[in-house]
Amino acid sequence: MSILTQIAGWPLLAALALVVVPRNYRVVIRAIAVLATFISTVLAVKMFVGYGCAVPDAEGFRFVQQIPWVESLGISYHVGVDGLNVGLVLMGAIVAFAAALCSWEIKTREKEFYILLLVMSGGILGAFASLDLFFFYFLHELALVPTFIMIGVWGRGERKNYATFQITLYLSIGALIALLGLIALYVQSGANTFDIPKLVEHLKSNPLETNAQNFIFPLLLFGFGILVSLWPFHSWAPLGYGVAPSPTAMLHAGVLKKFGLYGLIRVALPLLPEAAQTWANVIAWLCVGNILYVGWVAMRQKDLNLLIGNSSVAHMGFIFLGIASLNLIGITGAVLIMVAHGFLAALTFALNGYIYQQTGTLKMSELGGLCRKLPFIGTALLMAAMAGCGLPGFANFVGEATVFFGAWTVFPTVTVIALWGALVIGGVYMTRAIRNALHGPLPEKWSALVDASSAWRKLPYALLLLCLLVFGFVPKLLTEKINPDAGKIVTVVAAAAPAEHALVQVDVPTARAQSSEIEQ
Amino acid sequence: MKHELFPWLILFLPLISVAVITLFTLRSKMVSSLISIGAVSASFILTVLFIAANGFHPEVPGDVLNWNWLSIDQLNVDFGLKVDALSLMMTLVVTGVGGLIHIYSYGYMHDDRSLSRFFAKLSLFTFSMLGIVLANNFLMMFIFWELVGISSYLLIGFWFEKPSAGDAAKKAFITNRLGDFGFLFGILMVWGLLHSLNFSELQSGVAAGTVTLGASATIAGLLIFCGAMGKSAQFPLHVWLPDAMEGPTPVSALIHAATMVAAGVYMLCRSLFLFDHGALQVIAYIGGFTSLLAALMAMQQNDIKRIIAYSTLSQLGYMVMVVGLNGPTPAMFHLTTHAFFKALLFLSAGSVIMGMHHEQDIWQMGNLRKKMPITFWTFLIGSLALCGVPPFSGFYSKDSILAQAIDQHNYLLFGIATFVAALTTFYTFRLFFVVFLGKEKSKAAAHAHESPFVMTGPLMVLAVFSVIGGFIGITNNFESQFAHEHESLTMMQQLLEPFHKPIPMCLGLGAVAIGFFAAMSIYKDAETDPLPARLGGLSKAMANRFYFDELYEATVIRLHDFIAAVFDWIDRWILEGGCIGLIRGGTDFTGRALRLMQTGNLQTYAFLFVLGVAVLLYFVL
Amino acid sequence: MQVGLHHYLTVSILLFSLGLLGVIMRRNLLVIYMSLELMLNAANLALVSFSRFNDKLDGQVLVFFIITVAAAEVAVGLALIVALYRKRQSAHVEDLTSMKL
Amino acid sequence: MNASLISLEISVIGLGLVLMLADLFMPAERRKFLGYAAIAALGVLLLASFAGCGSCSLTGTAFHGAFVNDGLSLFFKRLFIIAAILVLFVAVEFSDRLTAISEYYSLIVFALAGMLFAASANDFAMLFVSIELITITFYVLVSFQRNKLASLEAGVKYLILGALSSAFMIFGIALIWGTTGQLNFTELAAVASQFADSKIFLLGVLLVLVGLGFKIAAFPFQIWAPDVYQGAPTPTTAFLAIGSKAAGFVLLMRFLFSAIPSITHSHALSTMLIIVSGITILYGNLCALPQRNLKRLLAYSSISHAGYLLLGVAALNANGQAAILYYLAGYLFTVLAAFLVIALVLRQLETEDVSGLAGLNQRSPLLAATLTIAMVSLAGIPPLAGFFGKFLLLKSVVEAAQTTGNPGYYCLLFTALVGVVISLYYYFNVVRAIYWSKEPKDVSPIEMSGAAKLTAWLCIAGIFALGLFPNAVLNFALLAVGGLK
Repeated sequence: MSILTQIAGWPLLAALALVVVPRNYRVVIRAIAVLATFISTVLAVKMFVGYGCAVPDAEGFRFVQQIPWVESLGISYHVGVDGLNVGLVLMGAIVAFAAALCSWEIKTREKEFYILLLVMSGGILGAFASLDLFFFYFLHELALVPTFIMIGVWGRGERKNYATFQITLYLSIGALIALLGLIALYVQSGANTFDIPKLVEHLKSNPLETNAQNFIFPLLLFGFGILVSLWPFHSWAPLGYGVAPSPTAMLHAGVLKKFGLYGLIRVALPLLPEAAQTWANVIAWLCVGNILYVGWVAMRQKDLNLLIGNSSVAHMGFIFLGIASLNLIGITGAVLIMVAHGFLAALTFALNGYIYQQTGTLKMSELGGLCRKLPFIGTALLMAAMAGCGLPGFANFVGEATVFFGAWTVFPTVTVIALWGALVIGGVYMTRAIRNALHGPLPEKWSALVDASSAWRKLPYALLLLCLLVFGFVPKLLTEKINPDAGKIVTVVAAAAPAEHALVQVDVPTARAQSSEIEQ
Repeated sequence: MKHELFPWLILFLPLISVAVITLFTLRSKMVSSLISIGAVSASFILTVLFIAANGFHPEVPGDVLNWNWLSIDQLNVDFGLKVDALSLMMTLVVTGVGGLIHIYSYGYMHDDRSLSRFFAKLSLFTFSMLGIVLANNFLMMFIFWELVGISSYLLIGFWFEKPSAGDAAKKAFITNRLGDFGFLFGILMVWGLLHSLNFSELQSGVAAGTVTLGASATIAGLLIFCGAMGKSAQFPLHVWLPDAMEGPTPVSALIHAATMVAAGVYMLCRSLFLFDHGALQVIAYIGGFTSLLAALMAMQQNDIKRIIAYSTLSQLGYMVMVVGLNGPTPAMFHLTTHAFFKALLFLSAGSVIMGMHHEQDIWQMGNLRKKMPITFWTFLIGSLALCGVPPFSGFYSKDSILAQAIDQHNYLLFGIATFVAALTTFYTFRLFFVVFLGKEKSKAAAHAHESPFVMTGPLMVLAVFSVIGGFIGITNNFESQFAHEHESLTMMQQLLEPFHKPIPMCLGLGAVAIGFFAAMSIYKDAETDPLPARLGGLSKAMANRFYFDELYEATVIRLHDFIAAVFDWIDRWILEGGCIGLIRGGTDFTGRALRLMQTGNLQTYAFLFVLGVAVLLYFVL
Repeated sequence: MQVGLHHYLTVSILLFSLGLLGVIMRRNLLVIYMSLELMLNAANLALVSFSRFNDKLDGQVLVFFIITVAAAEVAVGLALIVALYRKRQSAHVEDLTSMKL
Repeated sequence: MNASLISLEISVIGLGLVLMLADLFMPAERRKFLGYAAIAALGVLLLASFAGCGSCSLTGTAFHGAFVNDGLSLFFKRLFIIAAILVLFVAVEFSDRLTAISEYYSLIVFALAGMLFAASANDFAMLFVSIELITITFYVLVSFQRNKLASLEAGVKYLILGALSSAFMIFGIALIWGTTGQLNFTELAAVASQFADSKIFLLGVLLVLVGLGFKIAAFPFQIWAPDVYQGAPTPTTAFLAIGSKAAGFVLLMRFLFSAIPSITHSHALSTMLIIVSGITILYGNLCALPQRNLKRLLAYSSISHAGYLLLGVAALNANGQAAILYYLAGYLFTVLAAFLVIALVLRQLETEDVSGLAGLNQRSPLLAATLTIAMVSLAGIPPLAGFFGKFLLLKSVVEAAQTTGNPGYYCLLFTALVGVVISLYYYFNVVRAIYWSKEPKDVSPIEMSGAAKLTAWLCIAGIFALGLFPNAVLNFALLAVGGLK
């Protein structure tokens, strides 16, 4: 059994186990959840470290496991990692662990909460590991639904129901559109398989006809885009994260959200290379919306969580920019940010959760001077904010800088705008947040706050910070893994340059023929 | 090359001390401060040893000082150190002056409750500054550039409970970010055109003419200069520096006088080969204008630290100007001497503030000569050096700048520079007379006391260097860096160097004399400032920094906030309220409307049924 | 004149529409039910005439099926309506609106 | 002719008669056991059909091709028998609210017989008779609670509208026969193409479709469903929701794909199917949104599911037909799970309002879990049966869209997606009512008989099995639709 199956399996197993644990055994429930996520974290680290030594299979995937599931449709349980998702799996496992640790803030209906949390973790880890379109989607959906329930039930504030409504609406629509795109892709390819490597191979030899690509790509782009809060479909994100319980926000903003981007890189680019080139401009200009527009919106926020939520939407813009640049540097940078932002978002929402749990509010007008009473949390939040506005030393900077270098050669204008968004606007709202929440005089009513005292409480924050710093100082850990596989995708995309239309046209009839064969 | 690992140690010792302090010794002030001071002094000693062993131009073998940090096809970034005369001299300044300031601040801050935090941040700053100095490529430099920015942010906001401190920190950070935007933009441009970030490669490439920036050279140069604008607080990004005085005085001395603000000048010298004539012209004029502007502003300030801060601004203007006049040597020369005497001035001011129990208004002081003799003398030396009175160090560096202006036949800038020299003397001695001479203007002044040795010690050391800095061969080293063939001067030659070009010297000295006598005539035992009465509106404008902050407040910040408000409105009402609300309401409404079909009346049902059949038939047939 | 298939069909369609009108118009359940029977018989008429003119007997066979089924249906239906009448003391459709929306 | 082909039907009818007779000798308090007896008998038949002994598994035609035994009929017969078994379980739980319970059982069995015939119908006469057999028994089943006005009202509404629809259908049959002279589907298929442009023939086809549309409660013939579902006794509703709907679908598929395939693939008819399915989906989901009455909610949701199933019909390809079969299989367990819970929970309290579920998770975790899983599966969320079924349906439509390039299919797809999103709300409202509603009045635990527990577990198992291990059933379904065009 592949180590990946175990990484995704342990949380799901634990979720099953929790079903039978009586609800008043609080400690046991908590212990099981933490233990399961911890195991998968350890395994993920082991996997990440052993990545170099593991032998890749023919398509360059490692730790592969494949079990046929539905032969008639060509669906099989197929997991494996290459450079693109190895970092994501690691990140996901660590964030899941941190989220489980942070869940002590949940006081009501713990049993249900931990079950949902574990299902979510297992689902998303599986989704990132899986190399079969069906399971890719299936497991993501499995992780998505708990999010709605968690926000709907354990959410905070009076806008809870509205936020739940909106996030459910957006994400379900996005997921379903993406599903449509995936099915269309499957049907069009005529390979009668959901297996991504097989599809890539098949479509290399006989690519889809142009207009089919241009029809399917937007489905994937906007389907996945909605999941990643691509402008202008972003308004669910800040709202949802504003009311979500922090473990949920950590897992969703940190890990689950990356699914759409990963899907674009893993599925849309290599399978629809021609359309990718056609749509790159659109993506590039939409991401301006994320970076500038949402950045400005973030400047207006009065609530710490909303501000962080908006900023995390803005960060998605850089990833989209990297993807749009369609070159090795850009895509590598995009993957780097995906990993880095995972840690960052999880960290910030965890810290917000702590502050909220202490003060009962995140209105910046009511906070202030927290650094004095909460030195550890305050410092961590300050570092997180700095990482958020792209300070070197944290992983985000590496990713963003790489994306800038990659995009500069393709979209100079957009890159400059993105620079402005990253350096100036990001700096403005982050420093404002610090000034209002951490600096300045400490209001009387907060004199009773207590800092995260025990090492146990500090662990999740310290862990996430550590990851940010490690990948910030030694980005090679990731780039060396990402490079070759990102290179493959780039070459596939480059190969389908519009110059080679003729070749594409030739292959159309054969593709048609095969697709009509499976109709019978 | 001997001790080839020393550069790494020099760079990383401060970082290690940061780690150790934050992780382990936050509890004990004593240990933390010792660690931090030890780290920086160790770096200093190592630098000295390294230079002693290898001289100022070591042959760096292979990539012992290179570690590939990031490499994605065309993007190759090394984490590499560049050791040459320029960087080594700068390292000496940073670690040397920095070390003295570390020691000083132990005395100055020692009863602050979070002293450990202070020293951690101070060490972090030292690390970042050394990083800038030693970086061998643009991206590395940018990285440390940012780190310097953040550590100055942290140190300005050290007393973060004071709202003013928090705001000042924020302002400094954002203003610097504006500059960094241009800097990174420029870096991208250079990379896009030359496909390299490494200084040596770029320099050799440009020199050999294999690669060229071509038409966009001026733009790229100016963009890179934006970075310097931010860090070295050149007009129009100068507004943050005076506010930065909210930080503790040693910070002002170290960061906002000696080292960080000089980073811009250093960076310009480092990448001088990229700038074409047009860019240099702009740089020179901006520098000149800044020096004039700042000098004028300084004349009407009443806060002892702010006066020195403005003088820093104007001295930085000098350096930038002379870089623009294609004179890196004078620039670095002045940078070095300035580091000595400006640090000296700030520290002395700090000692005064200490003695005055944290009173900073000069019109509350007076006649401190008796109370704090050592501070008095050191401050005097600093002032003389700043004004450029022979044989103090400032005289030589400033003279070299004036000479460079003459050599370049840029008489306008020369005129400005001379005029600024006069102004400098004027406000410096205004400060001097009001603070140290005359009679006490407040109780505090009467009860002022001299500072402990841990503070006066560094003062004396710095004082010595401010005196002799001009003729101990600093120029030689920089010459060896920038000029291809040069003869190393003996100390005697250096002493007499200015006399080779009498005109700038005489004019300069004349300006100093004028400034001095004007100051004496007005401020010798003056109770209050008589100048506002004479100058009227002008002095008000000076006192209010020519309303630049208000201007920016009204334009840049308002604009951003306005756009933000608009987008927020769109987000809230159009996107959320409009679209979502519409969809939601619409769905719900249709649901309720459709239900009305189910009247419960069988007749209606039958009718609808038949209607359905009819529609179906009509549709198909 | 010669009475042809079309005449029969016209009659049957007329019957059918008549029954339909009854179902839609009349208020009394029993009458509605009778009109339904009318519609069935219209179908029967059509079948019979078809089989007569096509010289095929399956149609008439089918008619027997229909009549039988209709009989069963009537039995159940009347029982139901009677039971309802017992409960409600009325066989008017307006009184059957306890469940709606 | 091989009479043993219909041994299954014969034995089921026999079982019905036996039940009625046994009622005479069975003391009133022990009649419950008749239900278990019936269940056992049906179980045996089911096993027999799997074991392949007797007629059930051998294929062929009887009565001059009026009655056909093939993969399709076999699939549906098993489906119906399983449905009947589970419904009988529910009925047994429900028995204390019904007088003359054993007639109830036997009526269920007779309805089952009708469905079995429907599954094999290959002739208009057979089609008509089997439908009538189902419908007439259902008249009685719906109005079985004679003391309850709602039940009677529902019965009468079903009676009138049902009779109306069968009148339309029989007239349509008459027209078809009149024009083509064929009653048998296979023979009709041979000649149908000649009549493609005969208005009368098309009229006949449409009228037959009206009749079938009524059975599956497709728009615009869905109008009866909510009232009847609400008024009927819960087991009847369950059987109505799955059994009669499935019967309608098997007949529809036979009619469209083996009787008049050439007409079906004509533009007019396929477009009509697309539109009807789209509107049905939207209508069901939209009306369910504000609905609070649980049974009525399920009625609307069953309308929308009829729409989803019609996707597979509209797709006009083998995968679509297979998807219908698969979806029905999943739907069977889901619906029965839901109605089992309703029968047990809403038994004692008079209201059928959603709020009646408050605190169910304390009162009976098993029931709560069962209903939740049912709702989640109806909403089409992995890893449950509903998701895979919807996946197959959507896939088939995408294939149709790609092969025909008919833009209507894309609109249909998006309509379906919108429907799914809307449906999330009312399903999750139910789930929320179970777990997170305000503290309920009574938290007295609900006692469940072992049979009820068994049923619940069976349904859950079925839902999960179809979601996680679709292989076997899917292959069977693909095999079953092999005969259709």
